[in-house]
Amino acid sequence: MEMIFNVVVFPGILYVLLWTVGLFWFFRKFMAALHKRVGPSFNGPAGSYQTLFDLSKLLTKESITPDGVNPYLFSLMPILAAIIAILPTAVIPWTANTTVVVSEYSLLGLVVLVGIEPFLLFLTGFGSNNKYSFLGGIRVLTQMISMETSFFLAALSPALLFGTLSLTSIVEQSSWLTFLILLPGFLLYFVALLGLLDQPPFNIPDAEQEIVYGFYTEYSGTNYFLLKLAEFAEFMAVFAGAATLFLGGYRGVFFDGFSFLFAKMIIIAMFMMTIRASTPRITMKQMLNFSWSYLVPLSLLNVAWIMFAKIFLLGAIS
Amino acid sequence: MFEIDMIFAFALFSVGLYGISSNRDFLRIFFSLEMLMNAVILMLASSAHYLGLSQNISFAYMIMILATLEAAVGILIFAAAHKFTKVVIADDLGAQK
Amino acid sequence: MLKIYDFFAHAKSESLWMAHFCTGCCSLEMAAAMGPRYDWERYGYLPTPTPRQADLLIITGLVSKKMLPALLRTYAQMPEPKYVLALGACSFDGGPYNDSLSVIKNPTEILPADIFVAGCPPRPEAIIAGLEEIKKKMKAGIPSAASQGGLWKEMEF
Amino acid sequence: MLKGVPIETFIIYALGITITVLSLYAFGVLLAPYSPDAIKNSHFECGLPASGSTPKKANFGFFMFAIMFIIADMTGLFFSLFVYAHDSRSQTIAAVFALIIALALIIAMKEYNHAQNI
Amino acid sequence: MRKIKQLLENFNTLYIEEYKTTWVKTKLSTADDLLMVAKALKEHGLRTIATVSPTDFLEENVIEMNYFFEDLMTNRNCWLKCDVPRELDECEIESLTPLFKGANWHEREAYSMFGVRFLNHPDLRPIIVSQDFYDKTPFRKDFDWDAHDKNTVKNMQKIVDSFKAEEAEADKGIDAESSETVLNWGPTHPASGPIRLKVHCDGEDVIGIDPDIGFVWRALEHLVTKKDFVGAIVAVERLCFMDNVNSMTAYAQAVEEIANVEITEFAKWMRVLLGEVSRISSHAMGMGGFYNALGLHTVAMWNMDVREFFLDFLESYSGARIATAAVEPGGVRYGLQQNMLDELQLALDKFDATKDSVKDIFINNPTMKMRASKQGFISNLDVQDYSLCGVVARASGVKIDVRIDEPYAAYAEIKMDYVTQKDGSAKDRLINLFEELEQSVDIIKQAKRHIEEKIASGEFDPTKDQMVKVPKKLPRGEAISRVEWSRGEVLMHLVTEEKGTSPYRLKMKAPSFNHTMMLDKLLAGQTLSDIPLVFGSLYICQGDLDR
Amino acid sequence: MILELLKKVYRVSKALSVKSPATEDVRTHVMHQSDRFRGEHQIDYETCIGCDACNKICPTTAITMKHLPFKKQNIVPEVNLGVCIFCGLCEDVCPTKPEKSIILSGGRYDMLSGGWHEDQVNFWVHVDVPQEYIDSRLEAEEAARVKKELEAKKKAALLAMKDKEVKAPVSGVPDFSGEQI
Amino acid sequence: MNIALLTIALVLAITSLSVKQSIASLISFALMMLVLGLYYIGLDEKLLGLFQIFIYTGGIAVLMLFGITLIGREFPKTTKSSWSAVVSFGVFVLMSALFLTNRSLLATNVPEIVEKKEMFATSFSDVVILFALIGVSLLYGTIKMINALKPKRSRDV
Ligand code: SF4
Ligand code: SF4
Ligand code: SF4
Repeated sequence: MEMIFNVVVFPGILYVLLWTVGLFWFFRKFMAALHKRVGPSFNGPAGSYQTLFDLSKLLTKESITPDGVNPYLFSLMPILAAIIAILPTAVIPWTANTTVVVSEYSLLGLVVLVGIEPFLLFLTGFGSNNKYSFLGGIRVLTQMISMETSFFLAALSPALLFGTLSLTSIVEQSSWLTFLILLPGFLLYFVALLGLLDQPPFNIPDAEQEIVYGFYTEYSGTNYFLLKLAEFAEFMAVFAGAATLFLGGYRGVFFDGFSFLFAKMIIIAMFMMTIRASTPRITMKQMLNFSWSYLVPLSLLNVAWIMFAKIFLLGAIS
Repeated sequence: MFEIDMIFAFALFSVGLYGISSNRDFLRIFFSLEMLMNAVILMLASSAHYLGLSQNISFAYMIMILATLEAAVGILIFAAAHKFTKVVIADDLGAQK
Repeated sequence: MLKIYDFFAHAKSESLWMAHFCTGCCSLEMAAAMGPRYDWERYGYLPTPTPRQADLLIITGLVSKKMLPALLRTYAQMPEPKYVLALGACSFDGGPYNDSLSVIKNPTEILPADIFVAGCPPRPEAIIAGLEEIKKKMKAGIPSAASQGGLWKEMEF
Repeated sequence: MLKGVPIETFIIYALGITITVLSLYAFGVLLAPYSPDAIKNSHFECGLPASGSTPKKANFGFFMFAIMFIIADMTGLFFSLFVYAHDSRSQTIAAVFALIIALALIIAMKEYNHAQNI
Repeated sequence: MRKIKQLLENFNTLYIEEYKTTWVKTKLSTADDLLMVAKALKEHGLRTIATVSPTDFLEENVIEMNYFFEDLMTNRNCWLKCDVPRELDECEIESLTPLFKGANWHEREAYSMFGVRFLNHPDLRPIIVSQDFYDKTPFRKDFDWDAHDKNTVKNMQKIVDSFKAEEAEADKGIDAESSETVLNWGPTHPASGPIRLKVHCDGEDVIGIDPDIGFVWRALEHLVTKKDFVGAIVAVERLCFMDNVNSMTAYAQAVEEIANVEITEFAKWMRVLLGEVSRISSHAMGMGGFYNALGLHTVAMWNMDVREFFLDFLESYSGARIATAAVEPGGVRYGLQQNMLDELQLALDKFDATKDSVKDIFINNPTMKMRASKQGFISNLDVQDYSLCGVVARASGVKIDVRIDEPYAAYAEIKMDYVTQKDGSAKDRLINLFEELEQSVDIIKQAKRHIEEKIASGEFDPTKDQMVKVPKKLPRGEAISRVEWSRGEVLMHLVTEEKGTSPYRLKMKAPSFNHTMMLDKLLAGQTLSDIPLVFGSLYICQGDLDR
Repeated sequence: MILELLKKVYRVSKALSVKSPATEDVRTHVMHQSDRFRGEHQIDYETCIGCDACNKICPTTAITMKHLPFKKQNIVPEVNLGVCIFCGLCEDVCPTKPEKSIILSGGRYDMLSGGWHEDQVNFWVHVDVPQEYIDSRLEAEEAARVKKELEAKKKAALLAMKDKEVKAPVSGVPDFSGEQI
Repeated sequence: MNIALLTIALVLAITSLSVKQSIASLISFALMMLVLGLYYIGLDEKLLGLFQIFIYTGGIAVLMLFGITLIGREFPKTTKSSWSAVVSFGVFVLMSALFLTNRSLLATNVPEIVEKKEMFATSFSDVVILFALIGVSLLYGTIKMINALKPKRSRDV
């Protein structure tokens, strides 16, 4: 019974759908405000039905399967991508006692599930018989191999500090001191997150101005809806991961609860949007250079820092 | 069941063996190699589980990581060969000199 | 069941995404309509990069002979249901280029538009009014004009 | 502390998600109109007649990064094993390990950029 | 100037005369000398060829070729003419492309419009015209386009077929086993607008680019000959709507020169004012376009916000936001009222309010610098060879600006200086764009002050002074007129017939044409990501590219 | 670099405090109003003198002249809004004073129609000349004609008186029915 | 359960070696690894299972994708030696027979299962330095090969 509730309502499908609608709306509204515009405003209160309409329209629009595509890859991958993007909700501790799968290795699970996603997107690009999609797919792959390592290493830093791979106990053990120790890790995580989620300045795979829409180019209707759903679900997984790993998850100031986690996620989203509004895209080569010359070595150094901090700072205290 | 595990491991091993001996293109040779490694890992894991040999798990980790490195080196060689000679078949490599 | 269907029909009419396709100088005013002062996103319009995700094709003015195949193909590659909005004198009767060598004099005869907005270029207000008119048409359940006829069905492109 | 909660929960959850997503997909496809034709089904090529050949191969100028990825990824896996290290000796080893790899990457990138500029 | 004259005297010419302040006008008696004259001119420093413009004279049965040589450094120009026979198979002339790289596309244009064949041209394919006009001569006076237009469907079929054939050709040229491919960048593309770049690329690397233009070819040069001298402004202003006032000014000046009319001082100042307002609206869009190409829409939005206020002024003045049609031969069309100047002041205030933050965030943007400061280098020599102008030329440190070199309207009385950068990279072009924006605002302030003062002192009557009558029928004559358009120099060459009520031939040399020619050179060897960047930084508008 | 970036981010986020200029619903309001705005034409059939100047200058073929059954100003312009580019040249050239008889300024801005090419019937500025006006004009013309005839007669009589010669009366009444309508 | 998972893995392994399309082959390979990982998780060796998934579906599959982008969508045709199937099947039979006959040599009493997570860190930590040296030398080799790996083009750029 609880399982059904979990699947259908709380961290499951309904919640993800609501989150997609809400975050999409929030993104548009916030972006519009940064553009000195208003954003959707005439459908429902402050235009909040707008994205609901958008997504339901996408759901029920014709989905074209072009000739010459690999039919299995083309139609299966969006579904698979959506499923796999939703799965990380299982391992994240939403509140003190709402975690679907309480596991000792939930951090690894999160990273694995987030890391498989670009692989599927590459296959969507490879499957569509289209030059832009093909190039977009290859860009996804290249970006993923550059960004995922630093994402993984940065995500490991709290685990190394607390000596556990379980998200729940990471949340429980976090404090202000550890937040300070983990601050460089958080910054690295944030940058890697931008790369992993194809956000500016790393929105290279779906660069509209270069390769039309990357791997999304051929997708329409229901398939596109699923890809969008996957994208936003991945946002959620990664944001929630950031909030859980570094910012203390559901733990709040006076009392604990889901609202704190949510607020933290929204704050990260706002940061992301502001960067989006102020930074142009960089090129593939610059991204690779940045990632491998700075980001990965820095996250390795960060690991060393965590180790030493664990030995000298925390060891001294306890 | 330990026996079943072991037999499956042997089966995987022989599939890998078949792959190595019958295929001539790089990619499937890599696949087969990985299968060979996996057969060993499977043996180690099941022996650790059923026979209580817990240090076998650590050997499994090492094998895994070695397998990865081996794949990296292999792909590197493959890429270099491909660039120079445009071949994808292992046997042709010697013939193309 | 009917309610659900109505909801989706309503959703379709309320969220018109347009294919990013510029054929003539009317697109300047279309850009202004996207801009901060007019901000058509308030009404739910959004440009999309590929026709595959679009519901609406905007013929932004002039269609030259060389552009016509691209226009028709872009229209044909959009998923159902799809609508067409024509802007500017050019897209109706050639406008200022009526006696020029190289433009299609009456693109709406080839690809009938659901709504035509006059002007050269039409004001952003007028563009938005035209889009609202298309919404009304969709809500009334009127099928799109281009699916009813037009020369484009007989042409090869 | 936590006892390992069975993998079965996860599998059931995954199955549930799969079923719901599939039903969503089925719902969407059933409600959507469907009218393919030759032009609609030819692939998108910026509005021009589709040419036949999508490249079958990709030129990957980035092999080095694949190797780097593997090495860095393995490093990460080692660290996830070091999570359970409690004595300061192995922790120090981990730190030194991280430093070596970081240094190697930095030098590698230097060399790479140098080679690119030639 | 004297030297050029001396030099030309060595050749067989019909006449040599001075024209305006900076031009030497001459006509060769035979076309055979052309190559030698051009060589001599080039040695003499006139490295740039602005355009090649044939004029078709039916009665004399010749096609007169006009070459406009320029020396960007010392500002001496030469207008060279020669005749070629009109018969299609004899209509050939020596190509100047081996000497002047910038003549390449201009000669191709002349070939496709008039059927003039250029000998030794490296790549003489039709350009601009749609495929149904291949091997035809649409701009000749005796071209029967009614007959051509009758079978539209057949013509369309031709176009489609040729597109398909082109794709097949492109596929054939490429090794199927390699990863090379030909990408279409445009026309249905979020960043391109109506242009197509055939990008031959290998994965991410660009091997070569072949721009395919003509998607908004409206045959404007042909169109004006069907309208009368006043009605032609609607065609001329549609050269590109981003900045329409200045192109009308160029045309109006040419007509006034032939009609021998001097316009009022007030109209001159109004032309300056309107021209700069329209330049600002164009530059604001150009900056937005540059950043749009980098995937950042904020700048476009913020600039659009400011631009609306300037458009408000244009609307109050002329009654339309964009298609102002405000400049007519003989002056400007409308009188001025005080509330319009107030609106202009509002716009200027708005600009000053946002200027700092735009400069801080987007001009000094580290990410942008990282990308753009190493891309799209145009050297000083390139500018001369390819006849680049405007922002692109000035960003490479070449000091050209028609407003200063050959002042028209009231620019002689305005204090201004060249705005230049040093390196000529994409970043420099952006910075130059922004600084020119500031310069335009400065000019507007000067002009506004001047006009207000003169109105106050009663020298200008803003309700009556705006127009001088220009006769409906003009005498036979020809004139060239240059203005500094928002994208660079526009050169209009107007020919009229005796008692003509409409232009006989109007050649418009627009800057984007030359800038697009550069694309292959700038982008070969770069990556796909640089295409939108370089394209955006060259500030190309397809309107004046295709005409 | 990162610090610089953060500064930029901060400055961009200042835009959040700026009020958007899109304050009004453009479905019901016009954002900027100008007296000279060139919109839909208004044609004053009473003052138009039928000089055909607007038709001649129009750079497109937007204007066609409608024929009226009068003798003098027998044509009046009608505009095809689908083709018109609102350049305002017709207004400029119109010679009537003080009010031009074809006016664009301050016209409607949102002119829509169905996109079918055949729909352009709805897309004209028609000049509906009311029957009474036609009648009154015809009457006035008739009266003028009669008056003129009378005057002519008088003149003729006077002349006849002067020259003492008897002239034949002016030839018959002009037939209006032959005129195109 | 065990048998089912392992059978699936085996079938996938055979598929990956027998299909023609390279991408399908890779996918079945990755799926096989996934199934094996799940099997390890089922065996209560969770960390090993996650490692398996991580390394093989995350690392090696991506590495192989690079290879696939090189060789194209289909494997080149090769001649297959017929005897290898027989030989490998013989090996399988031999090994299983040897194992089944000698399994009494192995301890049959199942001891208490203890997962010693920290064992690797405490007892094998020195090995990682070795690994680091291998990795560094690999990187060095790669760098030396960069120039050789530069693609050749039809037109020199
Ligand atoms: S109607 Fe006017 S603004 Fe629109 S494309 Fe035609 S000329 Fe340009
Ligand atoms: S406004 Fe211009 S186009 Fe319209 S009717 Fe008048 S002259 Fe013709
Ligand atoms: S120009 Fe004026 S008076 Fe003459 S026909 Fe036109 S509207 Fe009538």
